[in-house]
Amino acid sequence: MKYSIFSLARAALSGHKNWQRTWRDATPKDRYDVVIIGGGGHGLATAWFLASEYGIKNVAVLEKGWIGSGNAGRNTTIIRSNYGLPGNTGFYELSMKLWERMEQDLNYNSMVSQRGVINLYHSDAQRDAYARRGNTMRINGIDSELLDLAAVKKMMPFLNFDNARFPVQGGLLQRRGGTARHDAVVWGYAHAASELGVDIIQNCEVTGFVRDANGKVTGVETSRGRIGAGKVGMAVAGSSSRVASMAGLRLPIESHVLQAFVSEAIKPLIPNVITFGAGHFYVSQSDKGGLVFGGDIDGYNSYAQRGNMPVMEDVCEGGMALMPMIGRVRLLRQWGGIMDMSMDGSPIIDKTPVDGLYLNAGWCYGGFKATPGSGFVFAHLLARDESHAEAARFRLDRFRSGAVIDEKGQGAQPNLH
Amino acid sequence: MRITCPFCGERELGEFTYLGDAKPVRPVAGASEGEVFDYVYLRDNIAGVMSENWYHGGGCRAWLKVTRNTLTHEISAVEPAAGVGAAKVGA
Amino acid sequence: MAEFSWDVRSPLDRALVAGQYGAQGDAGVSLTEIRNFDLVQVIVRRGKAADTAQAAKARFGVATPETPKAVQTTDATLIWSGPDQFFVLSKDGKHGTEALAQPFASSASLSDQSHARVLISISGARARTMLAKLSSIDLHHDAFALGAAAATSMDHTSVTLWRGNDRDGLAVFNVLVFATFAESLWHTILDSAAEYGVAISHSEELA
Amino acid sequence: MAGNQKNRLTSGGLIDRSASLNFRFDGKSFSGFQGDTLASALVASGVKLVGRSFKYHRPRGILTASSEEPNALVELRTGARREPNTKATTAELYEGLEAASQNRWPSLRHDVMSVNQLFAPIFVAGFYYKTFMWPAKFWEAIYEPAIRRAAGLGRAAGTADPDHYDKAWAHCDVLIAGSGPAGLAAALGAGRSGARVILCEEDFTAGGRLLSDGGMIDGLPAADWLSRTLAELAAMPDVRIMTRTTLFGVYDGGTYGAIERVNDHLPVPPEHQVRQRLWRIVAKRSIVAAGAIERPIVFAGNDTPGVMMASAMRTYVTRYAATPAKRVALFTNNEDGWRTVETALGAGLQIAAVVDARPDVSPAHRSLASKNGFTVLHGSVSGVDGGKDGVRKISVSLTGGARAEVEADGLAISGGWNPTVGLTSYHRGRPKWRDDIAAFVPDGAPPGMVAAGAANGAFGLGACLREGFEAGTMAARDTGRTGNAGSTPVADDEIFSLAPLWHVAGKGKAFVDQQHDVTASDIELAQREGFESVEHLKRYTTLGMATDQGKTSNVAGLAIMAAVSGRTIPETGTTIYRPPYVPVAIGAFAGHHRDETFHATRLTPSHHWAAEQGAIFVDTGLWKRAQWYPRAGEKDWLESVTREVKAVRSGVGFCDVSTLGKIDVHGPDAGAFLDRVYINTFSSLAVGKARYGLMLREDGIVYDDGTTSRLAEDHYFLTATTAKAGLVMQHLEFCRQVLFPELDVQLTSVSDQWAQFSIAGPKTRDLLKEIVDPAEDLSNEGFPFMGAREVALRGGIRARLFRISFSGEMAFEISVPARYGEAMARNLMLAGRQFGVTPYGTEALGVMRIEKGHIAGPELSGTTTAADLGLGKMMSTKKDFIGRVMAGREALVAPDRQVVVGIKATDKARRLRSGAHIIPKGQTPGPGNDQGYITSVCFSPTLDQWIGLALVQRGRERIGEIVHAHDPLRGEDYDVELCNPVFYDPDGGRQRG
Repeated sequence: MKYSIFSLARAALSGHKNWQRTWRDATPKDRYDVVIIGGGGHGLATAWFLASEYGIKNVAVLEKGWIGSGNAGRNTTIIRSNYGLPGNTGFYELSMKLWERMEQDLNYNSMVSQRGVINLYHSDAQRDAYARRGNTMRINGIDSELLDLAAVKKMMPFLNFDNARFPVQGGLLQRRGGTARHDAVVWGYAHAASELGVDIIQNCEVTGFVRDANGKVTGVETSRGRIGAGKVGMAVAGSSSRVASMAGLRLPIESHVLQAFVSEAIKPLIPNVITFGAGHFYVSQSDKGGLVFGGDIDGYNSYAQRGNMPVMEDVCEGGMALMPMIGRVRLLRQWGGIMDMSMDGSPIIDKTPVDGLYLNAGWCYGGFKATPGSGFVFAHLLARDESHAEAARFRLDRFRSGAVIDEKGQGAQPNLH
Repeated sequence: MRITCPFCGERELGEFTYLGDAKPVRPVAGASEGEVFDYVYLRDNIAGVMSENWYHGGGCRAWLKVTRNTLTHEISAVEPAAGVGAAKVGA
Repeated sequence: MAEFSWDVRSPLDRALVAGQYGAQGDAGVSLTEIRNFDLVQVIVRRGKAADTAQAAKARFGVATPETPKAVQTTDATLIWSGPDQFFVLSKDGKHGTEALAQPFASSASLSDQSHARVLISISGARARTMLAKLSSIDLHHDAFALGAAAATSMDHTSVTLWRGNDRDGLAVFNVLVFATFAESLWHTILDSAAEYGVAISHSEELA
Repeated sequence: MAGNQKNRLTSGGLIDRSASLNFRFDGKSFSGFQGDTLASALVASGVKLVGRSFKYHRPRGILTASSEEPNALVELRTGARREPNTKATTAELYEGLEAASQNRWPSLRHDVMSVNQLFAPIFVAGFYYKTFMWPAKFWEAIYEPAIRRAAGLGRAAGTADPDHYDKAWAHCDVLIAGSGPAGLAAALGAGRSGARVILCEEDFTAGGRLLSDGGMIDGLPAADWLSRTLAELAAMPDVRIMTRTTLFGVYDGGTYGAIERVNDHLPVPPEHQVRQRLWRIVAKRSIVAAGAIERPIVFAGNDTPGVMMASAMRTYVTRYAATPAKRVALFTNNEDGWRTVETALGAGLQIAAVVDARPDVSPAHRSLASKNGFTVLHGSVSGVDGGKDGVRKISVSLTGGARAEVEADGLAISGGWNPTVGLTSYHRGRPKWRDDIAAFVPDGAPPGMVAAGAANGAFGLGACLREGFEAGTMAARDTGRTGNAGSTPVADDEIFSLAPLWHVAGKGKAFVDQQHDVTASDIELAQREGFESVEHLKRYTTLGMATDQGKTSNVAGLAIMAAVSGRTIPETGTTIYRPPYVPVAIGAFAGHHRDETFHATRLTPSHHWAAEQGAIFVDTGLWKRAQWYPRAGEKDWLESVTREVKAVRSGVGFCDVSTLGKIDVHGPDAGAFLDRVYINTFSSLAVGKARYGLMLREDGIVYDDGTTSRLAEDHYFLTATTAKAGLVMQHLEFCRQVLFPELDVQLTSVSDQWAQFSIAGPKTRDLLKEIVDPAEDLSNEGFPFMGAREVALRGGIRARLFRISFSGEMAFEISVPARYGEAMARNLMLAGRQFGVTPYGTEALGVMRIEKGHIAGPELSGTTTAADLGLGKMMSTKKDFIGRVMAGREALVAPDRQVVVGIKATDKARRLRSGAHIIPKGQTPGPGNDQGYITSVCFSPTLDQWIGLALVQRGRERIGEIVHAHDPLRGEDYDVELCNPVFYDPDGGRQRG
């Protein structure tokens, strides 16, 4: 069913009785060419690209709960491609380009809003690090601007320029960065993939892998029975270690809790996405009016999906330090998600040592922006059995070889990335 | 979260810093690259009861081995690291 | 040849203004900076707990604190500061690093901290109420009795806190804070106490 | 007196009629009394229209009398204190209060955007996902800005919050949420047992529903029992009742969050006082006695101003002596709703009719109806006539199919009660369904927490008291408090007989979530489109996501969902409950950590002296460091810094370097310990000598560097960089306590004990001779390069002297106890006057280290190896140390790594900038030839040109090569020469001389 203002107007005449399901309610078949574990943004995007780009339509996406119930439905909706290291830079730009055509690709309005992402700097050293990163972006054909204090003041007169502990000196701006409506991204991919024949199977938890005599994965055991598969792709960030352990794998990943917050809805106050360079705080305002903000991870392994007060306070302190105008705006909701924190802060998209099992994991707290790119390159890997050029460095063996992609320079300590 | 430091008593989370899984043991001198790689990079990432290294940096500066459930955040035991309390060794 | 003067300046020399601060009327909180003290960090060496205890007993006439408490003697206070370690707080070099070097030579490592900390004594009818804004630990008279000590943080700053002898029937809390953080924490204390009225002074005498 | 309180009863209520308060709403003057909320004062003044809804801009009135209010939201206060989305139902009235309605233009009565109602057929749930996609560019340009402007309810002030906030900790045995009968009984039980008790009440008066519903307890009228109980509790020293305080969250380990509205009931907080205070309460046990929330029934027109929850109507009449209507109709499905009829009759109001959805009504109610001349209709309200000015007429579908109409100016609705399950569910506990009360009750509460009273589904007054008292007593017992709790307060239990009813079919919009304009048909549409999970339902329709957090709408929404999907309500389940229980000001979470006090500030021992010299300070972590010392007539920082560098290179200067991390490493195994944490060897270092050391992380990457001196056989003095000082201490303690527990070594941070100054320049020794005791031998033989020992200074104090150099000059670092730091700076000025001594800041320090090719922060980026930094040879092959094995990995020893080199522009006049990238000369920049970047730059007065350090692929093999510096961000492109990073005195003769 094609969505448009015309179909909407027609439906209105009949009291909206004729709308179909956004995605089909599929029952599992015995076997698929590709089974994707995880009905989040990445899994659904992978399925859609398999079907639309690589012609593989006999695909199932298995979701243990409801689609988008993991980090896809629980993030701060920021999209950007402002990375500084080879491996990341090109990949996130690939993703950004896919964001820019997403609505038209999917016939679903995921509200991709390129309102600009600015990283503020507060010291010469930070400016230099941003300059290095911004130049990397430009060398890779990505938009990036280094703003001085005057330009920042003009763009965001509401920041604390008068009595700040760490005065703003300028910022690195990516105008093409912005936000997208996270749930709509999930629903859009589900809608479009389902239209192409992909089976989206909710309430279907994978409980084990089916292996042949050679150890090759040939299917999965699920709460809805055994499902055969030519290949199995994992896109279960937050649960990667748990699922991988069913195949006997230990990963360079820890699960950590990241909190996010939303305020009551208010009239437009913050036009863009802002990250504070002298504290743990970033913010944007949703189209509905809520300030969506967050900060650092809580810093300890957790699957509990809830955070603690010190980090909540730390985030709000950062917010008040940066923009004391939000003091009387009220925090409405607080939640926590499970982050797949990798040992260098960058993702892993690779074959695993287990034949037939493919891994898409380790997104840390940056997975949302990668959704289309991740789906695209993971589909490529599953379809062609080789890494896409823009994901060639996201190898699982990079930790052993030392070819890590460590943007923050924090080494093998996931809670610092 | 609150952690009961064996020396200071129950204290709030903000006084502590987390390092990670306490199970991996640093390989002895002469260990292979593979063993050290395993120690530095691979994790069980347990969903359940896990033994962890925490530092009471905002208090007595003892490293602690905390047994904690990563699903519920429930803490069932806290012990000092091996090198704490060395003054009493042999006593 | 130039004449050098080696005047000692407390880190609070500029920030502390003696007198009244905040709300008018009777001060609910009294802040006194103690400016002249010797502070030695004693860390017991491996297997030397008994030797150290013996040395301390001989020197101070009391046992070393093995739990978070402050033990007062006639001319020194021994304050627990962590496992296997304690502070010796005294005056006039009596129990300074040099004086203690010999008694603890074989059993403990000493580091002079006399200049590394600022000592603030907090009392008054609203002292506990005010401290609840800074300290996450329970300072109720039962939970933090006379002589109780804690290695803890105030406003993200590490401190050593102990309860001295009551004054005028009210609890006295002593805070040792790192010298380079002292001015910052001082202002935070003043902000927290302002609504209760603050009496500010400094003293050369250990309480 | 402004305004006419035409709907105020002449007597009764908990208001102080002697304290009249004037206020303004939408510019119009009104009055009320002390003890009113804004809502009750508006009710008393006869105001029905209070706001406009989110999407359709429908006129809305006041639905509730508490924090669950979805409709009566206002902008409270003005200017920088403007607070959007403030619930009129909880805002206490004060003299001069100003409030304005929201989300309307040009006025509340005449709102242009109410035209949206015409598009309602299109503006169904999720309509925006299906449109606004073409042309692609129109989203950011046209559609989104329009949507953003239309959404969002109230306006934030947009300027800095002028008020202050703070935070505090509290500790107790038993924490109680709510001061209704259950909460007070709990406090009695726990308090009498001897427990330390904190009771939080969000209202400004304790009592909960007792204030509205009365009753008899222990033979006393509720009001009397309340004052007796409060007096008893007040006499207990360890029981603390905190009003205006909402318990909003529960966190791990028995930590609770509460917000105290300290001064929101005043126009501005008094001097030295905060607006609000955030409490972190640590409790061993907690009792949720937060009551229940009455729920609406969904029917067409249920959002018309004048439709009000039955219990709220009782509150306005009883507590505030304010009458929301003159002729009241009641729509109920339960016995409790009838109490509103009794209350209304008691206040002299007319009852238009009671519409009861149940098949039977008790004889007592029948006789009440006949005695007071109103009819009882069996059926449901199916429509409301009315609008901005409130309800006029009510349509009723009678059981059996007939219709009836009732004329009334107010409609009370009672759909039953939902226990307040929020606090008990924040740890992912899923409430369980109870058929007898048709409601969810707490289940899976966090450890140590129980619910009691209405919050636990016990709706009778007697049951609330019993459950509360029992919970309080048990909680006290659990914490070891066993005092005599006495006996439980006693009251009768009312009958609670309910026939579940959620939604009445009918024509017109029937609202489930009134604030977000989610209708029953939106829920049906979501179901049709496959959004069957409650979480999908919530997200697709935005049900329950408004500022009221769905307190009056969630359960009705999922009941309707259950009905259309053929599931039961428990099968449908609830969404995950998330804190905070009520929205909390962001400022309160920040407390005083804002502006200059956002983070602590660390000051060096010579800070105030430097400030007197006019130093410019730079933030380095928490430190303020002197960056340079401008002098009169200097036009910019560069001129000052250049002067400072020249002064050092030609004479002598000094710089406070106390920010370095300083650690005493004591013990017989101190040397062995350092051998394991540094890549080079320290056990072999002679007493009286210093050595530069490099530390790796376990992954083989450089962690930190610094010089470490051996002051005695068993005493080393280690320095760490300013940036890493704290982390290095933590790391070393980890090594000591966890990795190498067998070593006898002790660590003490002495960073704050020592004021440390770097003294550098060819005249350093001359200066030192002035200040050091003449008996000390400072000659090159007596104190050679890398010597370290204690010396006496003139005037009797002792110092530690280290002959180390970061500048490439003849240099020493000298440490004195920190309280002499300021005197030391003065004395250095005095001693060095004849040599033109110059204090210098971090900029000059940086220039000299770059001239000398020393690495610092920009090169210690957390991605560089020792070899990358040109220090590979320091790595001992004879011992194990942290990072040794991983440092040997293939990619870390690859020949094409980026390594540190020097750079200088081929055009000597060219300024360099850090962050420019290095591209081979003659090539077009692209990802394939991006070979590195400039890490550090400075203007070198010595070379009279800009120079820098860079990390460049195979850089050391390419010394002399001309490459291209590419800086598109700043529009700069120029040629630079790769060179030896040591620009200054490469042989080191000066520092050794």
